[in-house]
Amino acid sequence: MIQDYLILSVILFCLGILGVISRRNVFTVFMSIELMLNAANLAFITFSRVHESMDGHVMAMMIMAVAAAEAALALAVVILLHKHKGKLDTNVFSLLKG
Amino acid sequence: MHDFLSLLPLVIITTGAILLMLLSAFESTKVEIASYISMGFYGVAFFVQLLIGCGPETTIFSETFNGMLVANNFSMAACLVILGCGFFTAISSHSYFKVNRFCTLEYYSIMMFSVCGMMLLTLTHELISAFIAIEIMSLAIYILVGYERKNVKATEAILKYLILGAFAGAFYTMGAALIYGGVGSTKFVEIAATLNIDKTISPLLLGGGFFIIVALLFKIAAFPFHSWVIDVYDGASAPITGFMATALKTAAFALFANFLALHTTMHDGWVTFLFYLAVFTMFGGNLIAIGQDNIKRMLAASGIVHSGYLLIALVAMNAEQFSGSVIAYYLAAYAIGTLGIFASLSYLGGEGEKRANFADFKGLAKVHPYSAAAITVFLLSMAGIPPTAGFMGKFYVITSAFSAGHIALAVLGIISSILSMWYYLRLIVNMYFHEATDTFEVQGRPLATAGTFVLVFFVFAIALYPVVV
Amino acid sequence: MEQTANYLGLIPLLPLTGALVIGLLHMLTCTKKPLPEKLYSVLACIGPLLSFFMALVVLFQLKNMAPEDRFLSHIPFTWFAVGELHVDMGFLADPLSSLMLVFVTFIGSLIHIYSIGYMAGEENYGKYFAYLNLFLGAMLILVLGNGPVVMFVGWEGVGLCSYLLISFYTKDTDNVLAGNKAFIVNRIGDLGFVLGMSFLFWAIGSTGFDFLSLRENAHLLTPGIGFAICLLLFVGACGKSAQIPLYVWLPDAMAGPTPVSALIHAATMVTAGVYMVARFSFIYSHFPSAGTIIAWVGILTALLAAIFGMFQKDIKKILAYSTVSQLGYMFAGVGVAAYSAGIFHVFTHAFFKALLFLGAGSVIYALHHQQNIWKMGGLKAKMPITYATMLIGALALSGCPPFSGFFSKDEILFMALANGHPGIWFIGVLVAGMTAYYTFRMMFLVFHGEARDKQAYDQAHEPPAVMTVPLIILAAGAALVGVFNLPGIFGGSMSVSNWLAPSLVEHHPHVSIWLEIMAIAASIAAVVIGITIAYKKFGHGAEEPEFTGFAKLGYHKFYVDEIYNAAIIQPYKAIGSLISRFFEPNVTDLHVKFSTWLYTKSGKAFKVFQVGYVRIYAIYMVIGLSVMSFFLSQSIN
Amino acid sequence: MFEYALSVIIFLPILTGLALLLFPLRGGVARAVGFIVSVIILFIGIELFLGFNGKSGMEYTEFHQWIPSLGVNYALGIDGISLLVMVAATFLFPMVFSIFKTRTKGFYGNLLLAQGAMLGAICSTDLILFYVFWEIMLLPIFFMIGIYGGDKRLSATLKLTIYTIAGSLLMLAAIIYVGTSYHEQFGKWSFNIADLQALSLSGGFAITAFLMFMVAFAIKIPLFPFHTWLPDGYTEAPTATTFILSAIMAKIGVYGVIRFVIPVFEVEFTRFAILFSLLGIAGMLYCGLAAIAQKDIKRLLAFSSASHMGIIALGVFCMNVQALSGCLFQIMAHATSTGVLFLFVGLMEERLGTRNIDDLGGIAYRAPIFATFFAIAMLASVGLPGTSGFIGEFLIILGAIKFNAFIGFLAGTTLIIGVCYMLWMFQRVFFEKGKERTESFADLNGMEILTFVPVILLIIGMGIFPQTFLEKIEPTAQQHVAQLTAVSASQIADTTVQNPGHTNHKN
Repeated sequence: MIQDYLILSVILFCLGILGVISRRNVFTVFMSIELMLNAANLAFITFSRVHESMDGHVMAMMIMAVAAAEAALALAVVILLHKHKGKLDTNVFSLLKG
Repeated sequence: MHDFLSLLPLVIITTGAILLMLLSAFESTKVEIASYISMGFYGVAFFVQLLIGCGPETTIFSETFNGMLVANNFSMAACLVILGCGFFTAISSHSYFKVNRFCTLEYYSIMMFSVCGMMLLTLTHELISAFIAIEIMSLAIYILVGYERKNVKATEAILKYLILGAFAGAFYTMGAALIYGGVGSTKFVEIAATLNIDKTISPLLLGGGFFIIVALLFKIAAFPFHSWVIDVYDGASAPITGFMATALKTAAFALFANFLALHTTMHDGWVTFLFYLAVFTMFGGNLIAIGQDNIKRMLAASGIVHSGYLLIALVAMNAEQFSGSVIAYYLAAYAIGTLGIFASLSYLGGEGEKRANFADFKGLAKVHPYSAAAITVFLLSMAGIPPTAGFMGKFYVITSAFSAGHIALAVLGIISSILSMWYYLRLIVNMYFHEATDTFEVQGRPLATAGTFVLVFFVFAIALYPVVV
Repeated sequence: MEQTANYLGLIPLLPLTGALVIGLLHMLTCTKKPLPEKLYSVLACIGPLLSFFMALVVLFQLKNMAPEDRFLSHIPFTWFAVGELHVDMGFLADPLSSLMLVFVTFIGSLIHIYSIGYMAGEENYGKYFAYLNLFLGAMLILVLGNGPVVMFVGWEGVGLCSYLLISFYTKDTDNVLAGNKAFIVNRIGDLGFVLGMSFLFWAIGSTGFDFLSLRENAHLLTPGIGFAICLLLFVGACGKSAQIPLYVWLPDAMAGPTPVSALIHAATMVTAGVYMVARFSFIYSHFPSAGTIIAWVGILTALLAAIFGMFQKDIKKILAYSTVSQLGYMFAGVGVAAYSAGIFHVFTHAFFKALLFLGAGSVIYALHHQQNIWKMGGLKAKMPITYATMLIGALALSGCPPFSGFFSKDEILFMALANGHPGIWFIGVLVAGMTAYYTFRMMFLVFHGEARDKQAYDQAHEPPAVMTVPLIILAAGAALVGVFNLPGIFGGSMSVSNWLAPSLVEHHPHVSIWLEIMAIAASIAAVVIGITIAYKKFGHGAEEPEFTGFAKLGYHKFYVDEIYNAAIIQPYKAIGSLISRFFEPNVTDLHVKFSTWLYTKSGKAFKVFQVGYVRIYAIYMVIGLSVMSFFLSQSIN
Repeated sequence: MFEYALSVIIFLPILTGLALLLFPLRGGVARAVGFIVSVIILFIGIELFLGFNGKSGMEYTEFHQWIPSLGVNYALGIDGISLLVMVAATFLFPMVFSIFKTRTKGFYGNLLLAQGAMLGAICSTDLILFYVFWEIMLLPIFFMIGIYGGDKRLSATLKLTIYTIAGSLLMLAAIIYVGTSYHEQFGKWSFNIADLQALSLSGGFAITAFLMFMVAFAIKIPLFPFHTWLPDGYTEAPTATTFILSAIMAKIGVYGVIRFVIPVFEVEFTRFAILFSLLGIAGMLYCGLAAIAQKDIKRLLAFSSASHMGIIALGVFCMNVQALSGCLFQIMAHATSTGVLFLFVGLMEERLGTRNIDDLGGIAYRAPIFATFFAIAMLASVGLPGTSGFIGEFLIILGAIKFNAFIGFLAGTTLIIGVCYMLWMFQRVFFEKGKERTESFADLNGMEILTFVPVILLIIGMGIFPQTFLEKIEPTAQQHVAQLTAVSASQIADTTVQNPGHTNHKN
């Protein structure tokens, strides 16, 4: 039972990683990162169930809040990118290299 | 009441940040005013921190904060370094925005927010609060990196930094989750307690620690996770680059050290990893730095190398009675050098940082002999030539490595600093041994020059009177 | 045992001071109006004359002492002392050195006087006398030095002076090259000397590194090391005294002014080698095998030089080779442990060879620097004094009785025979004949027959008195000094040998009177034959022949110089340029070049990884992560 | 007043140099200041030399704590080993200031910095302090070559600097190793050489550390095959810099070996002595041969200097008191001879604008005084008796013979090799027909004569009265050798080849 939750969270996490390294659209990348964070949340909640303490939930809350803040910033960046190039493909933005 | 005192600098900075944020609502206030105010706050906080000093290790408001925050010598030293970084970054920003006019008052406020994030990071002994602190710091710095909205490079920098930073953050949270699963708490003391009971690290704890260390390695730009640092430093504006290079690294290392020091088993468990990582980081950084023509990119790469040295210090540190003095001293020495160079860059770089490459600084010594001399001192300090602070830092790190028995690591460190000699000397050669092609016009009397010379003084001061160790 | 005589140090010091004063005067004034020659002449002659008189004083003081403790020493100060090594700047006058002292100062003074006339009107007049004084000082240090190291000071000092004086006419490159050759070849010898000294010190020198203490410890020498020391020191002697294979510098040394050739390259410096071997007789007498080697080298040198001498046309070259040949005799003498005979030959040779050179000098002076004997002739009438004196010199050189050369040379040959070296004796006699031949070949071609170069002949005249008087004095010496060492067979008492006995280690073999007579007869016969052949061929004037076959070979000195040049000098230079052109940049510097290349290349290579795509950076992270986690899993189980 | 004399001679030049660099001055003023300072240093140096009695180890010692936690101290002192190096570093600088007029203030400032740092390296008895000065010493050189050097100065100065720094960083590692092992063995931190003598090191790490030390010093000396920075560096550097490089900095390399390596690493030193002495010989031969082929007179002198350094280094590795004292004496003698030759070449270059031997000739006729002085310095450098050069070389050869007959023989060949290229050069530059370039060559003027006469007198005086110098250094040399012989007695077989006669004089 517990294991299933954990396995699910691990799967989610790996999906997130795959998304980050495979997708080039900025939105998708950020969504994959959110996916990873949520996997972490899931793990927290599961473990707090294991330990019969509420700490895990609190931490999940915290993480959600932070994630929200990050998302806000991310959206601003997305707008900025669109202003500059009109595209949201990450490979377009590779002036800085070498 | 001591608890509150040791928290006071953090409080001061936070109030300053909020105050500035409020001030920026008023049209009339000038940017200069804001910079002066922030300098004032940094200065006050700095001296408060210095005055309260630190007695024994104290857990701040153990009931209220549930033992999350612990203040000790190391945290104090780190806070001092961070505040100093804030102060001098404010100064160099002041001069920088004389020529590049895209600054608003929020800039300084945001910077101060990031500083409180960092100070919190040095104090915290608990994973989730550490995460919060990291995010306070990071979000602020994301904004600062991309502050020049018109500049596509800055935008690209923030994109890269944001994606990768968030990526690393996700790892961090996962790690925290696993450790929570393993221990049932995220407080360092609890973790230490469990480690005391069963001497081996349980798989959950291992994986969790692994993920957290990965995230921290990303923050300090250790070898496999270093790629972002060069592009981001390049894209960000000079003062911010200096700020990131110094303050952020200090905070990250503070947390790293605290995390590893929480128990000997924890430290020993990761020593082998850190050993190889240190070697790879040093040499990888050197090899990247060799090829660079842009000074900021070179400094970014050399920052990687210095992270390598700091990793040596982490490997060599003694988790039993952890003082962190070596790390703190090295961070301070490195910070002084780097801040100095970026301060000079901020007023020599010209509009839109048109002077960014080695070649652009040919013959600087003929036009601005004193600035050139200052830059030379900073470079020599980073290269570790006596009698500069950099040399002392390197000396302490290598000595600690030797006495911890990591002789191979120490020798490799020496070799890497031989390699690093070339790209530091390269700028000196450009400044001194060529005729001036550029006029290096500088508007007015930038405040940063004063800052630069104060830093020069510090380079020699903390070298000749090594109070920290 | 030895007494102190605190004026010994002054003897070399006087000429040295003269050199310093003259040198400074000349150095400061030569670019402006030069000072009057009178001043220089006076200053130059004071030092040598004074030291000559002091030398006489020394001689008589020694004479008044008991023979076995005839040692005067003067130690002004400790030169240097490190560990067991203790070297005094000390001077020692014993019979041997006093004898050298007397004739060196005597001939030195004469040649100074002669030079006043010979060098008149030359530019760098002052420089010449500064060098000459310097030389005399160095030579006296060499003679008086109370230990090997002090001796070495003079040894190198005279080498320096000969370099300076050979290349005196510096405007002509050949002279300078001759000077360099002399210095470098001498340095090769000096290497031998230094090594010999060092071995000697480590062997027996630690209780005192001066001749007297060494002499007491000489019996401690082990055969191997002692033999090595003997040979190494002899290498030094070869360099200084122009023996095979290092004789090549002496003929070239004739590039210097003729009085210099007379003083340095005939009378004094070149005999320093013989003197040194005699000085170390207390070692050499322990190792007769080394002595035999020396004797053979000497006699072969004598033969070779005599062969060369027979075919030269330059009057000074002829004399130079005769000098080499006579030096060969001397080494044969000291080699067969007849040290006193060798030294006595040094003594007589100094007189007649200096005389011959000075005579040749005045001939050259008269003919305006004409040195080719095939352009001379019939000068007998023009310059009778020169002729007469040179004739005496020639007779002495070719060793015909009763002139001095006869007794000394004959003593050597006889001792060779007596000590059981018939081969050396035979070659010696042969060389005696050849010597007589080439000497008189020269005499006849220069003074007899009719003039070959008319208008030079017309201008020729007897040189001024300042030059002829020394000639006459030397002639008297050359004729008479033989009587100092008359062997018993001529009613003499070997007084020089007896005089030298305290400072030498030698034993006089007793052999039958007939053997001695036979030896004398043989050498006289050789001389007579030699002179008659010369008279037959050149007595009535002869034309310059075309050298062919062996003569050509002899005239070109068996091409030894060319061989040395091809075998040593050119390779040396080649190696030098090879190193600096090829090795230095391409081989020794390779480690630097390679590392810099690798460094820059790897820098370039690493830029590639910074692709600039954020996705790729994320992939780096993941790769690093997975590698680390792999190792992590390894480390767990 | 003399208890702080060493600090004075170290920091007076450093501070003055910094002041010169910081404040805007004209070159002439800077030169005057530099001259005055260097003369003051000279007089203090003379006082120190005369006041030194050489019997009781370190003299003029100073001691202040610097980094207590690691036992790093500000410890200065002079003994017989450092005395003559100190003397060389104090005596020779005024010449540089009085001769070369055509430089900017930065040059003179750097010169003073270099002098102070060198004196610091010479006087410090604490390894870390020594290392600090050792590195500082390089910076003024780096700037002087880079700013005021010849055409190929960039590559030259970078090669020199990075090469040297690489070596000295390795030495830093070795130093720290020594310090930590002292901490392990005695439980307290110290980098003071007096304490470190008690250290007994062994094993692979000890050998590695020893080699690291040796590499650092070998690069500085320079010892074959680490000399490749030297020809370019010496040639491209401005003459004053070349002078201090060859006259003093190279010597500090040798001095470092004697002062810091021998006491700490007796065993390794004894084991490797034969190897390093062979390297010294190889360098002597190699550079001596290379010198004959040089067209540039300065480059020729550079090679000759390297060749002599080979012999001087050999003196250290022979491990007997004669060779060691000879080496210490030769340090001073070589500074006065070859170093001064560099100055003369500098004068020639200033007057004629060329260093190419083919363009020169017949200078002796134009400038007899110059020629005479040059000749005296040259003869000293080829080791003619009666000049300073002979004593040192003779003692070294003597010692080398005892150490190993074959090496002694090879060392002796320096007598020949040195003379070959020197005479070759002297002939072409001073004799033969004058070239039109040299027609206008002006002889030394009064000031220059005044400058050089003392050093010429010193050359001859050191040749005739060497005992005044030797008696001060000999006791310390004795102590050092005593340490080594204790070791080498145990393993005489693989280090020294006894010559048979040597055993005799014992009985």
